[in-house]
Amino acid sequence: MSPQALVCAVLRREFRRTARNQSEAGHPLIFFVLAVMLFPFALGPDTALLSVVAPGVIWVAALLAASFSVEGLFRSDFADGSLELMALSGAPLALVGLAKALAHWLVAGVPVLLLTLPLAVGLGLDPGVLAILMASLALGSGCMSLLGTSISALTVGLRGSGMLVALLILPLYIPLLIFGASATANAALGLSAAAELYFLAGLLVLALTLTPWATATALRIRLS
Amino acid sequence: MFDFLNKYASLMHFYRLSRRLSQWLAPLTAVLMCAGVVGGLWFAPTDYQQGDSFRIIYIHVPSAWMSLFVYMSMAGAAVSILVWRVKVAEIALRCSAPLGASFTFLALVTGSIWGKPMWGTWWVWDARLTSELILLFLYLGIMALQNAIEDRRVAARAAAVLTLIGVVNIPIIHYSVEWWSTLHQGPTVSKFDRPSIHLHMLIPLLLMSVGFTTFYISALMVRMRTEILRYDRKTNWVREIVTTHHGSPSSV
Amino acid sequence: MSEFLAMGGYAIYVWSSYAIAVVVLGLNAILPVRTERREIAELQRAINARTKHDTPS
Amino acid sequence: MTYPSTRLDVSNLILERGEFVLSPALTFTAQGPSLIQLGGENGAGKTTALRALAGLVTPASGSIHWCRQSIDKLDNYATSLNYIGHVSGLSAELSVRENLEFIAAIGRQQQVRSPAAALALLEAQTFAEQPVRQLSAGQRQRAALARLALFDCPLWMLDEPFTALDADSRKLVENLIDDHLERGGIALIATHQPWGGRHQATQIHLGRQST
Repeated sequence: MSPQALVCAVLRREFRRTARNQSEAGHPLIFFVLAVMLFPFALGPDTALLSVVAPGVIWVAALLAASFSVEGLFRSDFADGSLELMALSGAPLALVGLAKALAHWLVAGVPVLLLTLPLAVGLGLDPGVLAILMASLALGSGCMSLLGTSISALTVGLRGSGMLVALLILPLYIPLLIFGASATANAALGLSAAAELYFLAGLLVLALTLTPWATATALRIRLS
Repeated sequence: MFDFLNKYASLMHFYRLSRRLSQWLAPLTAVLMCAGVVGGLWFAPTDYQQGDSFRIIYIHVPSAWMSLFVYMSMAGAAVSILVWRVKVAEIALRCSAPLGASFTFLALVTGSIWGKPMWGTWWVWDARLTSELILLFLYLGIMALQNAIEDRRVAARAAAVLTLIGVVNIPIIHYSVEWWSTLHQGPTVSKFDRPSIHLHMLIPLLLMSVGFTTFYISALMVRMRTEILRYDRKTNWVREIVTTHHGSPSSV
Repeated sequence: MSEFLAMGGYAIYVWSSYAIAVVVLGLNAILPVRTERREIAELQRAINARTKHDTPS
Repeated sequence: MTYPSTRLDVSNLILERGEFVLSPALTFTAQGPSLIQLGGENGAGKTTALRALAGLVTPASGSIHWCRQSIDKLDNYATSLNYIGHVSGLSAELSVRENLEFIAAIGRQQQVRSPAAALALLEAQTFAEQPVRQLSAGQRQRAALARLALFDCPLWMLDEPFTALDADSRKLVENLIDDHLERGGIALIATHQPWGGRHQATQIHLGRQST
């Protein structure tokens, strides 16, 4: 049973389940668009101001959407016993955690990236800055999914874990927000955003190596 | 080695040890604190730049230092929970979190009070203060997670994992906040570089730092004893302690 | 003595910091001792209750 | 095909859940073909005991050895174990076949039948395409038990396998267990319903005793 086959099996299962109840997968995306759309009503419609604020607004909305969508990742697996089954299947639980994070990124991370395009245009962001924003969000959303999977594994099965996950995860998302927003701010001033993007890539690699262990340990703790 | 650790980390032995420890630790804390405050307020010369407002350093710096020291000792406890399942470490982790949060809060408040005379505003987004603020949220997160799980042993292990995730993130948060504050405010010398420290200024600072540490340990001991009594309340060693106790309070 | 209290004009800041420190550290010293005492009292009550109702098995 | 010599040794196992210590110290040995029935009223810790034997829960004290090796040092213990909890382990949205295909793909145990053949053995192939959400409790239980026919594991641990099963499904499962025992396997069943199979079951009664 090669690791790739295991990851594909988990991914196939996640896609089937998302396809079968699309509405639930859609909620974080609608939330993301709505959260960004509130700002023109708050700050007025002139795009001169909005384009300055847009990167920060889109990053904060992406963070919040990720912290809400990651909460339900293991909830149904924990309830119907398939988490127990995966733990006892002999397959490395860290790899299952990694596959779950990848599934979350594909189901919740990538759509947020795609939705950023129309939203950024709506907020008057010029294309040069948009490219950097997309790059930083791509790296950042990867970290969000990985870190979010570990934290949601820690709180799976607890009542009221919706807010708890957001409360635990947002302080840990702050470095991503700092580097993501400043990358786009630099791009808007014409400066190079390479440094911040390298940092985000570094954080992604760190998350890729450490969070699977944390997810596996957290799942074993919740199952005991 | 682990059986030894587990047997002698048994709660009864720890309870007796902590009683003896508190006997002399609490008065030592009082002495150190008084000496530090007296030294800091009376004997330390006035700072030529900041005048007497620098005396807030004797509260701000020790509590800022303690907020990190407590988190690091919690991380140590977290490792021994996950690797050796030491019960005492589980109770230490649970009781340290509120103390760490108090020190962080104290560092935040005294830091912003100290900043007021220098910059005219109560809160300034200085790198160190902002890192303290995020550290406070990490502490609150650990306490929230522990209260959300009923089974104490599972709660301790979950909080241990969260502590280790946090400990990896603390340097990242600190560095990114430094980057962020220099990005937005320009690379001025950080407002919190201590003034050129005069010997008479340094001694009270050391006294206060050691005093804060002994305060943390003795306050932790009291909290842990309560937790141990509640945890082992059905055992006969607890029954014997409680009946012979006649309610005479143990010193801090 | 009064110019000592004035703290070179920074009296409010210095004394408020020390006051907050006394409050925060004080709470962390007193509250745990009180909960320990209450816990011991509770345990005593529980033990007394159990010994009174214990039917000789 | 009979299993190689299998042996499960459990010595003074004490389990802790929250404030309670479960079951007086549990000690037993299961060797070669043997069926053990864990009895005890609800909440006596049957499920916790089974989860400890499966390696999910770390016991407060005591040791569990599989073929004379302690299970926490043994990394292929999972491949010789087929554990079915009282929760089905099947995702509600997926169909029974899709669930079983996922279990086959992820499991490291030795697969002997295709998911369809395993379902046929449990007479569950008629509702194989229905999502698990629409199944009755008895159908869901049979779909969950299909894992027993899918893999070839010497050690079975079943938590309340007969709940919601009608008479002939129950007979079907009992035969499955008896065939497993005839091939030299070990089965631990947590149930308080009487055992009607051919083999003799040794009873272990778990009583909960708070400290």
